Amino acid sequence: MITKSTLGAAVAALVLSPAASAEPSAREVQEILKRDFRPRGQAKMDRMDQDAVQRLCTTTNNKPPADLAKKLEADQMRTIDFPKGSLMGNWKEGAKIAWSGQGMQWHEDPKLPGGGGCYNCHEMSPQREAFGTIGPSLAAFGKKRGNGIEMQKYVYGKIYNAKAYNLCSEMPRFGTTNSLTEEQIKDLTAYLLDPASPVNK
Amino acid sequence: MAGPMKMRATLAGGYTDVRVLMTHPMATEQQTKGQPHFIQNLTVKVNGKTVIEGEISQAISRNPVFSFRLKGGAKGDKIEVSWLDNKGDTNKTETAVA
Amino acid sequence: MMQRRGLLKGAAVLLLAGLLKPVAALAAWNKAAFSSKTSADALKSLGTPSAEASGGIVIEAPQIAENGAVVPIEVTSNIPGTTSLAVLVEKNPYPLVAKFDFMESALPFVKINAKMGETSDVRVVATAGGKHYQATKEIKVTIGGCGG
Amino acid sequence: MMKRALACAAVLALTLSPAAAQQKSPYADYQKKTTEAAPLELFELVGEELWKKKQGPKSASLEQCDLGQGPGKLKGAYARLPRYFKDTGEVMDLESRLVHCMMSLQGRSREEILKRPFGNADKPSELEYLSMYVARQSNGFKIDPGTRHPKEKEAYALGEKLFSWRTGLWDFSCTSCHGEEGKRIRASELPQLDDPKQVSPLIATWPAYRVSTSSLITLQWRMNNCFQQMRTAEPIFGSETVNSLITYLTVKSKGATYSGPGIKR
Repeated sequence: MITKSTLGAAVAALVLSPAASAEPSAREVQEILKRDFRPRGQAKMDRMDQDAVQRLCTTTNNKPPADLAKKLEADQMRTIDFPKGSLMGNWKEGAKIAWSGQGMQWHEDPKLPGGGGCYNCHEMSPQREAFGTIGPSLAAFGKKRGNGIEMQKYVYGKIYNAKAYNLCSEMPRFGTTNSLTEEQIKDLTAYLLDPASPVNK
Repeated sequence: MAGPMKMRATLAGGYTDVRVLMTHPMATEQQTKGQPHFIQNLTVKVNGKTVIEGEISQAISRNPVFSFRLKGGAKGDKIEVSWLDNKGDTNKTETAVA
Repeated sequence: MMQRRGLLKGAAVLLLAGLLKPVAALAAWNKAAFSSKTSADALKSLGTPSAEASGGIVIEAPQIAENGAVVPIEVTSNIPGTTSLAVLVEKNPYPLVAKFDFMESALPFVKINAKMGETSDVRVVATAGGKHYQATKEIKVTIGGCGG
Repeated sequence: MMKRALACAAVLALTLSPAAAQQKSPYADYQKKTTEAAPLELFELVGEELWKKKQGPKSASLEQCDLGQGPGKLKGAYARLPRYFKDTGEVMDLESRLVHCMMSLQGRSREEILKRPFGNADKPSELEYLSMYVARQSNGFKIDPGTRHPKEKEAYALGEKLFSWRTGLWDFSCTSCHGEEGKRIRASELPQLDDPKQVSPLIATWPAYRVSTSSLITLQWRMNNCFQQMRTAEPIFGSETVNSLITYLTVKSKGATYSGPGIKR
C-alpha cells in the first residue's frame, strides 16, 4: 500500500505543480468551514461567514490596499452608535470588564455579562502583572493623552469597532458584535481615561 | 472501585528503585467545600515484610507518584504497595524486582 | 470535615461490617499533626518539637515551580540511622505534607509531588537514633498561565 | 490554597521564545522534573487495557487496528501521522484513525464514540487514554507525517490557508496569536507556530498531561479549544478542517524526534 501511494504521489508530482494543485480557493475554504463546524450554545453558524473586512484582511495578509481600506473603514465607522454626552462611565466597573476574559464562547451562558479580556493583549494598570503583548501597552493611557471629549470619542469608538480605525486590527469589534454593551464600553473608556483609575496612577 | 495503580521496581547500582503510581483525586478541603478525599496511609512491603509506612495529606498532588529506594535487593523480590484513603477505600499492587 | 470522622472509629465500623481487611484497619494517621495550621504545631504533634540544622538532609526540588498543583520534591537523608522523614510546606494551610517511617532495607529516601499554595520554605525533619535534624529549601511558586 | 491558582494571577513575565526557553527559561528545571514525575504511565496503562478490551457489537479489541504501519503495528506509528489512508480516502490523525478502527473493528457508531471526546481530571475520555498509549510507542522516533500523496499535499495547503483565515465573532485567525515571535497572552508565551523551530518541540510532546488541570489533552482538544477561544462555532471532531491544521503543524515539525507523551502547563 505504501509503495503504491508513493508511486501515485510521484506521478502526481510530475503532472501537476503541488502548489497549484493543492491550494484551495477562498470560496472552497468557506464551504469547507461551513461543512466542518456546527452550532453550539450561543455560537451559531453565522459566525463562520467571512465578512468583507475579514476576507480582505485574510487575502491581503492584513495589508489591504489603502483606498479599499479607507472605504471599508468608513463603512465600519457607520456601525458605531455614539451616545450623547459624556462617554466616561464608572472606571471601577471598567476594571472588572478589563480583567474578565469571559463571554461569547459556546459553553458560556449568554445571559451573564461578558468581559473585554483586555489584559490578554494589553498592559494597563500596574496592579495586574500578567498582561499580554499582542496589542500596544495602554499604561497611563489617559495621563498621556488627556480625557477631553474627542479622546473619549476615540476610545469609545475604538472599543466599539476597532476596524473603523485600522481595518485589519487584531482587536475584536466589541460593540458591533454585541459582545459588550454601551454601558460597558463607557465603563472601559473611564478605566482608560479617568484620572482616578489605576491605569493612570 | 479504585482506579489503577502501576509500579516498577528495578535494580540500580546497589539499591532497588521503586516507583509507584496511584489513581486518586487527592481532593482538598477547598476543592470540595470541606469534603476532602485523599489517601492517608501507604505501606511498602518486600517479600511480605513492611519496610516503609507513610502517612500523607491532601497536599499530595492528584494521581500520586512516589519513588522509594531499598538497599540491595535481588531480581524476583516481591514488592507490594497498598494504600488506604480517608473514606476507607483501599487498593494495592505488586511486582517483582526486575 | 474529615477530622471529625475519626479514622480509627470509621475503620472499626467498616471492619465490623466486614468491608475492610484487618490489615488496613491497623493503619494509623496522625490527625493532630496533619490538622495543625503551623509547622511548629505539626512538629510538636509528631513528637519532634525541636530539630538541629543538618547538611545531611538533601532536598532536591526546582527553585521555581510554574504551577503549585504539582511540585516534585525529592528528599534524601545521609544521616546514619535515619528512621523517619517528614516533609512540611511552611505556608500551606496545613503544613505537614507527608511523613515516612523506614524499616529493614528501606533507605531514607522519598520522592513526592506536593501541592504548594504559594512561595514557601519546604522543611524536612529527619529522625535518627532518637535525635531530630532538619533542613529547609525555598521553592518559588508562580501561578501563571491559566489559559491553554 | 488552590483558590489562588484559579485566580490566574501570574507573576512572572516571560519574553523568551520556547526554543530559547529550553535552555534559559527559569522553569526548565521544573518542567524536566515534572515530566519525570508525571503520572503518564497510569494513563498509558489504562489506554493499553482499552486497546485490548473486547468492545462493541462485534466484541472485538483494537489490536488489529491499522494506524498506517499495518494491523496492530504500533511502534513508530504515531510519529508517522497524520497520513493518507487508502481505505477511507482521507488524511487522518491518530484520533480520527482510532475512531475509524472502533467503528470498523468493533462495530460501534461514530455518535456513541464521540459522545464524550474530551474528558476531565476525574474522567479522561477513551480516546485520550488510547492516544497516550499509542503515542508512547513512538517515543524516540522521528516525526514523519505523510507529505507525498496528493491528499496529504492538499491537507497541508488547506491547513496553511486556515492558519491565517480570519473568522468567528471576533475576527481572529491562528496568526492573531501565533503568527509573530515573542508575543504573550497574559503571562503565557505564545509560540509562533509557522516556525519549525518553535512548533516542533510542541508537536513532539502531544498528547500530554496538563499539570494545571490534572487532565489529559490531545491535539483534537487543542484545536477545539483554540476555536472556542476564537469565538467560532464548534469544529467537528476529526473534520478535514481540524485534521488539516494538525497536518500543517506536524509537517512543520517533520524531522524532530517525538519525545511524548509530555506535560503541558
